[in-house]
Amino acid sequence: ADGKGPAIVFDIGGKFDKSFNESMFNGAEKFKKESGTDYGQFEIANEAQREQAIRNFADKGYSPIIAAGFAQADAVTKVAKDFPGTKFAIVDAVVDLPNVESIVFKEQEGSYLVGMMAAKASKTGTVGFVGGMDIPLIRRFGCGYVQGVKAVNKDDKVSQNMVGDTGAAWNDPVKAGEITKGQMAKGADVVYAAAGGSGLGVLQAMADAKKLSIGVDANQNYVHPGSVLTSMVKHVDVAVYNTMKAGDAGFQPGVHALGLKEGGVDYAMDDNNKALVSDDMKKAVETAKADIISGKTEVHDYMADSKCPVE
Amino acid sequence: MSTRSDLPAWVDIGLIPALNLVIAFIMAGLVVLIIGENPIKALAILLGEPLFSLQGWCNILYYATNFIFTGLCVSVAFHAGLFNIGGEGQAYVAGLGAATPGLILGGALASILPNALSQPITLLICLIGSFIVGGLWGLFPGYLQAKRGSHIVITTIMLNFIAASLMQYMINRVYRPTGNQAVESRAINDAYIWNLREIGNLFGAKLPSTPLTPVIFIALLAAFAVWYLLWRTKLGYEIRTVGANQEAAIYAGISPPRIIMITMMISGGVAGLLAFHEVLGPQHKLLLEYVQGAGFVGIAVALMGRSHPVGIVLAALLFGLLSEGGTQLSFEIQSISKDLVVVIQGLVVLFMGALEQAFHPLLQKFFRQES
Amino acid sequence: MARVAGIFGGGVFILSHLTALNRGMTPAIELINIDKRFGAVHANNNVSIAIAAGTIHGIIGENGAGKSTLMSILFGFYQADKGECRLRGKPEKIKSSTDAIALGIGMVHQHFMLVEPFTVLENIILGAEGGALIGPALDKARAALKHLADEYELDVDPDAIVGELPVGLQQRVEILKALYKGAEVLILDEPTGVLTPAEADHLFRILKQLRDQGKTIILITHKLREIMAITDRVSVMRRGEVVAEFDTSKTNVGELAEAMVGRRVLLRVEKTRAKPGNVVLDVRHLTWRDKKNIARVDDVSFNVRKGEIVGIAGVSGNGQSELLDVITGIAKASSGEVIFKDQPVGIKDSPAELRKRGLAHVPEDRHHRGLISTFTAAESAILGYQSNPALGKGFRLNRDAVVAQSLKQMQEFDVRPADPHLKSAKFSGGNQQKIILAREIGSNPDLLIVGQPTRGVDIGAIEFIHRRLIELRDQGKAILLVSVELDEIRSLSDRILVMFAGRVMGERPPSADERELGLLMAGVGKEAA
Amino acid sequence: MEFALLPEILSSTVRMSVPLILACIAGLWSERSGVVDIGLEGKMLVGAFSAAAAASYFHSPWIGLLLAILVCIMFSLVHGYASITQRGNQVVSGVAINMLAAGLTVVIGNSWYKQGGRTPQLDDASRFLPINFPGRDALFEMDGVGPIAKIFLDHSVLAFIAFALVPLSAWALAKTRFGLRLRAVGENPQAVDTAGISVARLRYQAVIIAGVLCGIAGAYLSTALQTSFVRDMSAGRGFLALTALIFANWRAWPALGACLLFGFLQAVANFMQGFHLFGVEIPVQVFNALPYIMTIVLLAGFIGKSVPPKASGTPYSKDR
Ligand SMILES: Nc1ncnc2c1ncn2[C@@H]1O[C@H](COP(=O)(O)OP(=O)(O)OP(=O)(O)O)[C@@H](O)[C@H]1O
Ligand SMILES: Nc1ncnc2c1ncn2[C@@H]1O[C@H](COP(=O)(O)OP(=O)(O)OP(=O)(O)O)[C@@H](O)[C@H]1O
Ligand SMILES: [Mg+2]
Ligand SMILES: [Mg+2]
Repeated sequence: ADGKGPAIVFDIGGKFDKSFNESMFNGAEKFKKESGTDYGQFEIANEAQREQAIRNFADKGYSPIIAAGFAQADAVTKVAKDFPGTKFAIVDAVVDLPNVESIVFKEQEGSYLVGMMAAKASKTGTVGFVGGMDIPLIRRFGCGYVQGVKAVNKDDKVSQNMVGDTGAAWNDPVKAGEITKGQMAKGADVVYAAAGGSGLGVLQAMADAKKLSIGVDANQNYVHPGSVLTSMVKHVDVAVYNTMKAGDAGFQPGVHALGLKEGGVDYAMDDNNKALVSDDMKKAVETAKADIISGKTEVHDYMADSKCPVE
Repeated sequence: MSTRSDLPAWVDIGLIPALNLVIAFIMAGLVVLIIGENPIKALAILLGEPLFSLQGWCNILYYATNFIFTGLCVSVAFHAGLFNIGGEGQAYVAGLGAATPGLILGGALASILPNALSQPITLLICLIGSFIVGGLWGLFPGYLQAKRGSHIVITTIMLNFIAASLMQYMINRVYRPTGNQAVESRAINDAYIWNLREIGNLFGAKLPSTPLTPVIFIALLAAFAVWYLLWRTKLGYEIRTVGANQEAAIYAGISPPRIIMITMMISGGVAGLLAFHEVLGPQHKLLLEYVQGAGFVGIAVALMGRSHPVGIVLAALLFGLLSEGGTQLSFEIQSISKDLVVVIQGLVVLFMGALEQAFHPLLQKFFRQES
Repeated sequence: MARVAGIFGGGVFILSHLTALNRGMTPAIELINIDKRFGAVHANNNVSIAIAAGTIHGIIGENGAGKSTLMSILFGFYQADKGECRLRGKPEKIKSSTDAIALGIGMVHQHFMLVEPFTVLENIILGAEGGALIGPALDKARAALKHLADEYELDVDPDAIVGELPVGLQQRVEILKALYKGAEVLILDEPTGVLTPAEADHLFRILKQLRDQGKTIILITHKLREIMAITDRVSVMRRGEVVAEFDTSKTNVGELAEAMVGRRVLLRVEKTRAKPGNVVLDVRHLTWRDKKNIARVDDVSFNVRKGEIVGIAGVSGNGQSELLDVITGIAKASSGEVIFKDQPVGIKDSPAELRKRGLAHVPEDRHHRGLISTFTAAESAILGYQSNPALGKGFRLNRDAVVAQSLKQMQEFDVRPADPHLKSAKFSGGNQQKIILAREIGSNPDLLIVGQPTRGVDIGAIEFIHRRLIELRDQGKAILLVSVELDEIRSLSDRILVMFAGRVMGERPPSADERELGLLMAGVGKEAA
Repeated sequence: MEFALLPEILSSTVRMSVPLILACIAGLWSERSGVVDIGLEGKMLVGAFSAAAAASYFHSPWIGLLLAILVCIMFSLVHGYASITQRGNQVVSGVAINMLAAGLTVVIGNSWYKQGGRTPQLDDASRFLPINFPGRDALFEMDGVGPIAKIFLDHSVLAFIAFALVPLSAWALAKTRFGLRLRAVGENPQAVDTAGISVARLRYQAVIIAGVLCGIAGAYLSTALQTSFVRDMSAGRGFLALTALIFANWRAWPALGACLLFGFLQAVANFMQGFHLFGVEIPVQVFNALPYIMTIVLLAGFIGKSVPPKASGTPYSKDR
């Protein structure tokens, strides 16, 4: 690598999805601001573009190259093999190569916490979950969430839906909004959106109905203050920042799994949702968080066996 | 489509496309200006970046491979008087024909034959598979047009959507291994088309990394085959006759329904070769949306290339250049996205296709005076 | 006079009074030095014509003479490049059909201008709705229709869907449309082309009645008999010009025909007596029904032998085209059979198959069937014979062989220019026809079927074509000739069949009396057959 | 099907149908005049973008709507110029408009807002909310009547406009002078011309109407159904509307039926994931593909028949 600096390839949904991609973008921007170094960036428009984008950066001499999202795993594998001298990082997937850093998150842990909050906040005993694309990763969110709900109240019901089967599912707020209305019709009064850009449709629908929603990835509490109960933040921004800052020199290949303990995931509290979260709720969540960190409570990972112990 | 014959050939196939292209560029330049960027700089990147590097050229040829297939698809149908806007769907569904033999047969053959033999055989079967499946997806609207009188423009639009649903289902539920994050088949390792770099590695040459594969030669061969078919065979004569005048065709003992179905089969089949290229080449697996709108670009390519294989190859190179340049542009200028190329493509279709007659009166006047 | 009418306010009474008064004296319409080009075609070349009020004025001329164009200019549908229109002496700018309609001009077009899915009433009010809503206009039109029906025998169901009406009634709707809009001048473009004789007679009665009511009628037709029967005066057009004008009472058919074609009409073809041999084509009880299940070819039987020309005469549209389609395999017979060279022509036998068996076909419609205007002459010259092994082995089409064959044919038939690479459209009509004949005769057929061989072809080419047909006959080939030109039929044929309304009315020798053939063509004299 | 969901599915059906109805009626006007319009999708897309952009800038959904209509009329005029004045191929022109729309909305959106083609989120004052009529809440709370009233009444003004347009269009086509002429020009433009009516003028009027309706459809997507524009927001609805038009045999009332049916299928697809019929799971793709499959079956003449206006797709010219 001839030192062109780091680069990042965003996935479908785009860097302003107010969610996963945007969070990564924020991390990169923070790096840029602090270091004064610019970085390469590209937004994927369709499924088939990924490899080309990553390859392009590798060719131009960028390193490390950060790929946003599991969907880029294959592309990273291929390009990383062709460019053994270049460093790569991938978020949300594991690529087992000596020049690749795999950053994964224990989303089930964060989702567990917001599931507890949903159950506590729900008056109807039914809460909802709207996933983006139907993939194991999103099911991991859903499974952690359900576990959290059931931990509070075994009899609570969780209504679960996915927006779609293709990349378009990350960017279809209209459909997500309709699905959310369907869940409300089934009684859900708190809905957790793990759907990238589509999630905005969920938050909007809940806000319009004067009910509660839960954001994802980035802190989305500000999107509809007073209606977003909390957000399951996934500190991809921190991960991106760290990787960029470490640069080629401090690059650490291998798998880095970030959970509550590592500060990789969390639930978000700020002025926007202060009024929505009761002390009791807060206390319960904090206790659970401590238990998970200490290992006392173990949250099942859907991706470990493609199963969820609770529905 | 129809071309008036009262202009010199070089005007019709050279000047008019060039003029239209210039207008399309000027309009696109306006768009760049509106969004506050320098159109000259944008143009320099759009054309300069790809044209002045070996890798740029390789990528142009990679895109052109796909566009040749879809451009030929549209133009073969044009010659029979059919407007096939279903190339997108035909190329998409053909992925089933490309991937399935590779996934199933490839391994089986590899276990009984040496790799040097099993790979080419599997690839050949995949090639035929993608042609046939694409062809069948084209044959269906052809049949509906020929035998039931359903307008092919409408049915091919519908079949594009049906193809999308079908492929979503198939890739998700049939081809995707359980537990796989990405919605795609497993990698097809037993039938893999090497790209230029990998081939170069064999000979110790260090070539730029590019998705370009030898399938470009198949595309050129297809262009030649289409030319040969249309102008050097009896079937081609019959296809053109049906396209020019169905009543005369019937008089001549040619069955338009039969020709329409054969033509649509060929048209869809050629589009299907795109699947062979993408699925077994650059993508290396069956995944969603690998056609990337090339089916629609094919319309622009066919219009620009005046439905002649030579024109189509040239137009495909041009659109390859635009695609590669567009990607580079979005890398270089953050506020310009790759979609600018879609705008240019749309403008080309508008000016080359719908407004193709706009310059005719003017040019006619000019060339009448001259002669 | 026109100014007087203007001063008096143009009241209906005064106007009709004046027109009645001036019948045959003051022109209702004058077209002066009208010039119109369509691209290279000079459709009207400095045409001047005057039409007296309250008369029926005929315009005749061959296809493409410019009759329809001239009338469309009067009706404002086209704009003349040069020239002037005067109505009742007053120059008028007729910029659109609206202007023409407002000036009291109505036109019944050669191809009806009807909206088929609409009802009669809707068609009638189109363009004369009188307000934003159509309800009142429909009511008004219904009343007016009743009135017109009573007055002129123009009955038609106001609520019928026009597309479902027979052509005779559709034409009536066209006339009603014009009258409803207050036409004082009524132009009819070949109104009888689509009518049965009875319907034509009815139409003429109506026209005479309209004339007697003071309306001016312009009648375009090819049929000299109609001109003689109903017009007061007649103009003859040829190649975009008015070449002659006559008072109908002071002329005759022969004079008109000569003026129309520009030469003595009856052609004499030198030929010896036919020596007929075996039957090549045997048609037995052939019937073909159209989509509406009407028998367009109705129980037709005849045969054609080697070495003879059998001519089928008849007014166009009496089933000749359909008959040819069935015999050549383009259409499938509903019943009956066709036996070609002792073998029945089956459902499976496509035109291509029949061609291989030795049946050649010069189609009636040169432009739509005979050749392909965008193809080169060489390509057009193999139409129908593209799978001939001589043109290339297997699936291949050998370009050089195609061009060579075409060149040979062109030279043999004196096609000018003899350039196989020239686009078919660039040849003149006569030369196009020669290309087709060369192709079909060149295939050395046992039976040649020829439809309208000389339509729109110049006199030199006509003679050439006729000679070739006789030559072919003398080589012992069978020829079936269809033509609407009775003279052509009479001079070429060895036997003449007359078709009327899908039936063969009878067979006559070529020496038969013209009157007798004319009667058969009009559907009279079945018994005599 | 869970019975409790029915009211919400029906309500969703209405919401999903609205853009289809608007685009479908747009297509109806255009195609009835003889101008084939496969650019409905693209126009809806630019409409959605313009509405969202203008609404967020001016903080008024009405200005958004107005701008959407204006921009769509501009695109209609491009289509009209190509297909009426230049007598170009109408299908090609439609394809071009769809490509232009897909590209332009993202290029411009990206550069203005730098949000990946997304426009800023609209606040409540800048978008069309369900109409708040007096006694609304009380009505919706009522037992029995409430849920049913909600299906029909809990919608924005644009939805009511869409539904009102159906009888209006049917009436205008059947009973007015303009409608009569328009229908005539789609069947036989020569007849219209010889009746002294300008064919081009009528057709331009028709495509402008189509533009207006596409503009409303687009505005509905981005300022009523959602609160921002996202790339490819029309998501094939223009083509679905076209399909509905064909399915309805180019008539207004059946078009309403077709749009409601297709809207219902979308609603069901959204609500009934993992829908089971006789123990077999029906994939959601079946619902997505169903409208197209049904229309192809209809087009093939296996059930009923669909016959377009006779002159549709052919440019009119006096010269032969
Ligand atoms: N709209 C047009 N565009 C181009 N050429 C035309 C047009 N209308 C007529 N012509 C040409 O002008 C000439 C005169 O045509 P016109 O229709 O006036 O003849 P006509 O005397 O009515 O013939 P017919 O007896 O066949 O009706 C022909 O050569 C015809 O091909
Ligand atoms: N559209 C055209 N483009 C170019 N050349 C043409 C075109 N139409 C006719 N010509 C040429 O002009 C010449 C005259 O054509 P035209 O049809 O007027 O001949 P013509 O005198 O009517 O002959 P014929 O009696 O054989 O029909 C022909 O030699 C032909 O090659
Ligand atoms: Mg005429
Ligand atoms: Mg001529």
